[in-house]
Amino acid sequence: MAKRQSGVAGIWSDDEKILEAAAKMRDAGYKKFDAITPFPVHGMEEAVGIKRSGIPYVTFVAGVTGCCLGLYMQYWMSAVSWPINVGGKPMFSIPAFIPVTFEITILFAALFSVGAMFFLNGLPKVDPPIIDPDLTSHKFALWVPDDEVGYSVEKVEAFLKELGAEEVKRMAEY
Amino acid sequence: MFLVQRSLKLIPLIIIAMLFANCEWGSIGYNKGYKPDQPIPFSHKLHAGEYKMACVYCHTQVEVAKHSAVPSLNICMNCHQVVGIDKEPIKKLRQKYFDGETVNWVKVHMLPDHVKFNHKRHVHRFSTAEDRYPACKTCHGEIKQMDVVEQHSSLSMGWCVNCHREQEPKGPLNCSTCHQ
Amino acid sequence: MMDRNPLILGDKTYKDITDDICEPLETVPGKQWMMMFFSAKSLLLFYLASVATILFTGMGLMGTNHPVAWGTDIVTFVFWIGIGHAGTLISAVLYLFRQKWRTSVARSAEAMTVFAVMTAGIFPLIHTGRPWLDFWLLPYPNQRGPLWVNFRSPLLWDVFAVSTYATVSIVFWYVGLVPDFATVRDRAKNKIRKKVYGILSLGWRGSTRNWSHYEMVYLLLAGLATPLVLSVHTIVSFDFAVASLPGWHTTIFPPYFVAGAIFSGFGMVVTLLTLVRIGFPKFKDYITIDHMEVMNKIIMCTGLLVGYAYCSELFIAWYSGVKYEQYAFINRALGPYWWSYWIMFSCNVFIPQIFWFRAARRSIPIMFVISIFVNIGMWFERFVITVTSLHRDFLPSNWGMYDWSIYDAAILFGSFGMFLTLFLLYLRAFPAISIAEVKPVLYVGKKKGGH
Amino acid sequence: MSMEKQQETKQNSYWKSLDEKYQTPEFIEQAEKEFQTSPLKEDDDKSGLARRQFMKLMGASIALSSAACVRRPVQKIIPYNKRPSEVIPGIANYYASSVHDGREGFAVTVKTREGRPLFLAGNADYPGNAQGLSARGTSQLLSLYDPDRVRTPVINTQDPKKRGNNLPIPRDWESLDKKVVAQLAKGDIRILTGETSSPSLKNIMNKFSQNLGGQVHTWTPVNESDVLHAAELCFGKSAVPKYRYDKASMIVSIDGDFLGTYLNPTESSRLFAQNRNPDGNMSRLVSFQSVPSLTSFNSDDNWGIKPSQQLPLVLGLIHELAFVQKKVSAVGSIRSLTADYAKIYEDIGMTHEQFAELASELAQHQGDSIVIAGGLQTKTKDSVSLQIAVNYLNDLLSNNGATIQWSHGLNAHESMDQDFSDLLDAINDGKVKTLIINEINPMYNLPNSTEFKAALGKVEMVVTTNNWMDETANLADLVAPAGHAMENWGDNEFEPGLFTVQQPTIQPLHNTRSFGDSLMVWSKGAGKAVATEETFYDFVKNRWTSQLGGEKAWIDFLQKGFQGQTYEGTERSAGFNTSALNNISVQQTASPIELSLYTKVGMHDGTLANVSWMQELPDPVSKIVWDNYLVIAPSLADEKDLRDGSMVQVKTAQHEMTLPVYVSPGQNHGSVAVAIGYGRSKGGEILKNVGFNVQDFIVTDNTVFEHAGFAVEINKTGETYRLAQTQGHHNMEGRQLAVETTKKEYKKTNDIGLHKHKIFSIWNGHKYEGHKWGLGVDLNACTGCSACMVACQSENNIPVVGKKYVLGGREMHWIRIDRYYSGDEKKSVDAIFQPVMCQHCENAPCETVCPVLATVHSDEGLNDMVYNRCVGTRYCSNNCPYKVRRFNWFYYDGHHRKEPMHMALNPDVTVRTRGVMEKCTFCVQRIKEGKNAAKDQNRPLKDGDIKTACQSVCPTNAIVFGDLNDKESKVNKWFDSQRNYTLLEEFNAAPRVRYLAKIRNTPRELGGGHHDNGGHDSGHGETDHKEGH
Repeated sequence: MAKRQSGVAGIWSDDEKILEAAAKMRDAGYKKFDAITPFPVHGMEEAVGIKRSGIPYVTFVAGVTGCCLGLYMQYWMSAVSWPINVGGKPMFSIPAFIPVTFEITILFAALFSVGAMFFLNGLPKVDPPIIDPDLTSHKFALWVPDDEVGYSVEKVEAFLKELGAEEVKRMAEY
Repeated sequence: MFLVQRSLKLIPLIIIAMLFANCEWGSIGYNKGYKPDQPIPFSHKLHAGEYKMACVYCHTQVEVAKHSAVPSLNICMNCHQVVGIDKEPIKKLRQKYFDGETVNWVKVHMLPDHVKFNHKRHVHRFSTAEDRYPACKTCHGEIKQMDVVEQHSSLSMGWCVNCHREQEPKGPLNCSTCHQ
Repeated sequence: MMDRNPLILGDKTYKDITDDICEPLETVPGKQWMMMFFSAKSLLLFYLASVATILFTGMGLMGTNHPVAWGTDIVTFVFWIGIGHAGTLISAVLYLFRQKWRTSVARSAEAMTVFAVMTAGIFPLIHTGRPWLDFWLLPYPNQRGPLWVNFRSPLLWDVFAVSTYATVSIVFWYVGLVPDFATVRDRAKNKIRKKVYGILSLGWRGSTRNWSHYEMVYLLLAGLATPLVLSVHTIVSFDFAVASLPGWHTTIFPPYFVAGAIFSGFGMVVTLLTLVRIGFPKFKDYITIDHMEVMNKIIMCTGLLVGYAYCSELFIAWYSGVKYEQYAFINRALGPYWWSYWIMFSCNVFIPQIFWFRAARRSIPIMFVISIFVNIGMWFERFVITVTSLHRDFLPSNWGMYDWSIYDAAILFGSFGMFLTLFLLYLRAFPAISIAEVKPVLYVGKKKGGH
Repeated sequence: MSMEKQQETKQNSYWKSLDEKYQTPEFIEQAEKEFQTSPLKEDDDKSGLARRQFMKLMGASIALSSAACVRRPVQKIIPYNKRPSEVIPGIANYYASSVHDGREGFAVTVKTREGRPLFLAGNADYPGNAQGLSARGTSQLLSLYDPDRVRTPVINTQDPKKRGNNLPIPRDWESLDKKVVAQLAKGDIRILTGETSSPSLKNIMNKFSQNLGGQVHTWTPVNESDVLHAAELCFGKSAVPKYRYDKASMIVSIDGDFLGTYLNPTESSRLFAQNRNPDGNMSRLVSFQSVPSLTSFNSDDNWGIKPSQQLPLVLGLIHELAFVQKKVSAVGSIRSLTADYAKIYEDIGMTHEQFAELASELAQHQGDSIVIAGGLQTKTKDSVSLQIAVNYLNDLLSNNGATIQWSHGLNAHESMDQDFSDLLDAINDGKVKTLIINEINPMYNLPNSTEFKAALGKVEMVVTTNNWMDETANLADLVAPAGHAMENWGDNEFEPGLFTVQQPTIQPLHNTRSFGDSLMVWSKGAGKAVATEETFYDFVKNRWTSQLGGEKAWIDFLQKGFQGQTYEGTERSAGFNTSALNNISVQQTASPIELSLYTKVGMHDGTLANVSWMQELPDPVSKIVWDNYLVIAPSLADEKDLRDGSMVQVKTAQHEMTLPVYVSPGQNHGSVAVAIGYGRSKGGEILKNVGFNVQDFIVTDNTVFEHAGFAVEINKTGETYRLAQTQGHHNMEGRQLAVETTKKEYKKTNDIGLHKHKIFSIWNGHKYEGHKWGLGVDLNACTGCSACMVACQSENNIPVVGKKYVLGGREMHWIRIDRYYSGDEKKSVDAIFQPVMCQHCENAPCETVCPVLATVHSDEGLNDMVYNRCVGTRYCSNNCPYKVRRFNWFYYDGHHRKEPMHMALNPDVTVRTRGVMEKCTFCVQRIKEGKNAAKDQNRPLKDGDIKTACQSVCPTNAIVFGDLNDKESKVNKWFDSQRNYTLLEEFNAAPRVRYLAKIRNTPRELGGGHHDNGGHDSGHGETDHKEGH
């Protein structure tokens, strides 16, 4: 999703209407189109036809890795690298090592999840072109890229207007 | 453009990698290789190397005390009453001696004050009474080949500790072994 | 109950929301804000000067001494860390519980968290005798053997917990801000502004695919932040609970500290939001009296929880049969520091009970005053725990008093300078209410209610 | 600086040659730089501002050093020109010598490193003090290095009409000698000297006064005039006896604080402890005190009395013994006198049974009991009568000659108030042209009413040998500083026939000359030489060489440090002259409240007031530092509504002043007391503005200057004053801390009634295979004398923080002596002392919580504290149940060590910078030294090879250190003793320090027992001074 494409966008100013429009668009066989909304519109994922995000798997793996690494780090530092008698406690004092293990688990899980989100969303982007500045405020758009199934500028324009778009824009690059 | 963005994320990684690769850990911030000029160009190479003088001839107390101690001037004068008295540096030395002054040598091996190193123990461990040089060499390097003394080892704590860990017979690893 | 009252007042459109929330960012600050900012900044400078004096002269300027080796620094550290908890709690826990009213207050609460944790984080650093060596607490490879750190020490747990918490809070907060930055970017008239917010927004676009991953991560972060926030104050409480001092060594500390943290955090949120409502009248439509009332209910409830903890401590001390423990608690209530104990008790347990009355819950002046009391009370709670336990422990020969000095006062009050400066700057630079999160709840409790 | 020349002139002695190289300050400095760099280097710039600059730079240098391979600043190594053969840098030399602490003489061993004395401990072979050394004795070291000492001879320019407004001008010895010699020709010379026990110096002084026409007056402010007068009357011979507490089974002390301040407390403590074995012979000590003291606190039973009751009490006892119980036969003539006091016990709150019991106990122990009275507290109008009565009572009990050696008494107790009065009369009669004052400070020690200042104005020339520009030196025309005893040659005879040598352990730091040398030079200059020798050293040496028979014997004397023996036989009874009884008269009338002056263990008469160790030594009785105060009874405090620190107006017939109050249990309701030695005005930086000058209460009209029993009026002023107390709470709160039981109970049950706890661990713990160090403290032997605290301070470079910071709770002592009271404070309390140092717990709570591993365990079980790793979180201190850790709140040593005080620093112990924690290390430097010595000699370590600093000066052997893995070690035996217990055992920190419980030899039940396990609540909350702020 990183590469920039040309395409056509239709703009609505009501979230319910665009939701209907998106559903219709999908029914019409469009696959690669996307909706641009200022806030996550409830039901839009189904309407556009997007599968559930896979980030939880990243989170899980990162968490488990963090947990193991954290515990191993403490074990290695306290009992292998330089074992020191601290307060008459065993070198590998498991109960005392739990909090740090836990924190490292959370840290890994959180950072890798966000990292994965950034990666999957192609963030950060530098100066991306925008269809309409109001799309982050109160307008909604459906975006049909040029590699859409059976893409043709005119056809898509017409279809968008048919769906009730208040404005239809051709974008050389988005 | 996109590649630039990705590579930006690598910068911290690169910095960390550089930290590890650039300087060997034992020497960052330490004086390894420190080789200052001394007020009198005393050559260990000449005295200990060519003339084969025993280390303890001058560093008399290294076997008995924790300090090795730079020899007092009267030890120099044992020989330099007669030897080499026409040479400039030795003239300077003799002048100092007869004036009751002393020589301000530049300290090469500087341990912080909170480190209590005991020469006696190490000398006895690593050498025999016949030849103390093996012990000296362990830390000070090939002194017999140095015209100007330089710091051979990093003298970092890790350097001390690793020897205590690995070198047989093993040394104690208590904190109070060195810090008291 | 929340369904009956609209979450956002007035007849707003999406555009109105955007305009309202972005207004403080796009207008010249008024006199009031400027005055507040400059007083906060002066306080901050005073704080920095005090800290610098202590750093250059020695910890001895503070009041800590032989029996009481921890004082204002640690007390204030725990205080600020506690404050920080409400933010994560509102944004994460309430998110998980699908509490829609959180959307209006979450952003400011999170900002408060971040700033409070930043303010707090300074205290353990400057409280050490040699702050320039604090980096020794990190297990980094070194030339000393290498010599690592002691993972058995609660202070080291603190290092990990607080830094993880700060990191995750900032990330969480920032992730929430990204779409709003995009909004501000797109509204920007000014090129520099566009650039700055453009960078901050990371090029956010708002496509459904983006939103899909975004919402998933937000949910995951909320899920991770919830145990984290509980663990952080648990670990902070371990500083005390794991130590062996009578009055510290108790198992109730983790839940007790977490409850106290939520309590004090909500107190601070109420304080700040009443001020925000005054400073930005338009926000009254978003941060409604209903929002405030809900938070007041939480304050009252957690106040009771804290009260329960106090009583339970007393009971267990008596029940334990350990005379050191018993003495520690008798000493808290009746010893030389009785006043601090009773300030704590009345501010935290008795005073919030006023919120049983609906009128009080919905009165801005009353809740403002009470929230201040709650903050005072919670500072004293930490004072009671730290100082009164330390000042009389096992051997009576060591008993002594805390030697409060003007430097203690200076850095205690100065730290508010830091916090408020950051918070005031935030109000002007960041959207103080989550634009993207408020919009979906626009019609909650309203006739049009399409969701 | 020509070394050769100096060597030529100084080549006169074996010992002096040691210090050849330390002629010049430069050399001292150079040696310092080479071997002990830190405190000096960092102190380059003395100002506080520069110090802060240093911290900034240090911060910067850390940043730099981690950035790249940055060079450190260049350091220099400065070797000797010619190394003296005895000095091996890094190896300590020990010399036998002797010091006098102003109260008591000691044979000592002085540890020197690179030619500077570092540590003093008693000479263990010496039969007097043995290894014991008082706190004041140890702190002679710091007084040697006192930066405020007079560094050159001084000529005061003064207007004769306006004495006091003078300007000291440093001069050389020649010009001073010229002036003195010119003056001496005029005759009429008087020497006023303090107590001296040096036979050689006495010889010189006497010859000097004979040759030049003069007289020697001996006077010290705290003297035994009363005892001497009484002895003259009773036995026909003026003497101060030596009490043999080791031979006594029953001791009654009437204000005779022999364990703290009276006569020879260190030796007395040693002898006393010898006969206090709970498992064998154990003496019994009953104390009657008008001021609580170490003796009263160590007693088995004690009663507070008023000064006016001292004599009546003795008379009452005589009456009870001789005329009621008829156990002894007294001369009948005395009955009329004693009968008046037959009921004295009522006045002091005793029942007749108790009083009769006491008398019969004494009667049972005829020949092995001691009744002792003395000290400033007994110097009432009746002091001589009291001594006569006590002598008589001892005579009736056949103690004279048995437990009280009159013919083999104590030397250096010859000074008499009468002698001083004679001098004063002579001056006032214009008979004195030259007055030489040798190391005493009468201007401070005498009340204004004596008008000593006016008298000085009548003397043509006043020369003093004082080492400080003190009150007296400021009024003298010439100051000829005699230097410190550790710089000068000399000899001492502290007991008849028992000689000690005083050999210098350092060349004079300043341009000073010993008094003996000065007298020799002056007499020679006047053409009437007192000796043929060139120097006083030669004189001493020749004297001893001829006496001992040869050079070799002299060297042996130097090595051994002493000659002769103490008297161990039984004297013939001294023969009490009953006509002395006619001198007994009771003139002291009882007043509602009576004031006494007394001396404190640390401060004594004020001579060591400029020694910060002494100022910061918590008074063993009150635990107050840097102050004196009016000691009052709790009941009096209630009556007058006073608390610790309340200011009161104190008014006697003689003098009136305001003083702060300290409420002390064990004090009689009608008795108040204040310590002398404080409120000095001149003579150093430290002593300024410390405490209150109470010398003006002294009445000097009598033969024996009156110090006690003044009728006094006390009125609250309403102001308060902050007294710095190192211990804030004095009640054990029912906890099992300092454990004690009675001998009766102990004998019966054979244990100490300890409440034991079941202790278990979930794992096996670490093993300690090699050495396993442990330390035992015998509470039964500990008298609380506090010598260990100062020894520790000296050994471990412990800084002094000053009153302000003690008030803030920041004192630094690594070993402290906790003092708890039990019993009803309104009546009489039992006190118990408990030295607490780091307990070196095997399950050390401090270690677990340190995030940076700055305190961890060694494989010998030591709790190592690594100063350089410490970042100063202070968590360890919080988690230490014994609170033995101390924190460097500031860079104390940077502030306080003025030149040459830094020379007192022990180079084996790191000087701590600010921001780090410190604590007792079990003297790890000594452990390592001991192990090294054994290794060098290829032998296993023996028990007793290693002594900690505290142990090495303890007069009563209350501390023992050793290897717990050595089955035969003394410490192991202590750990197996029935009396052993662990402090806070239930806490299961598993300390390596164990205590042996105190056994009190008393028939009664103890007031507040540990064994009743709670309940005992005799609150002493009112005196929580430290907490009051």
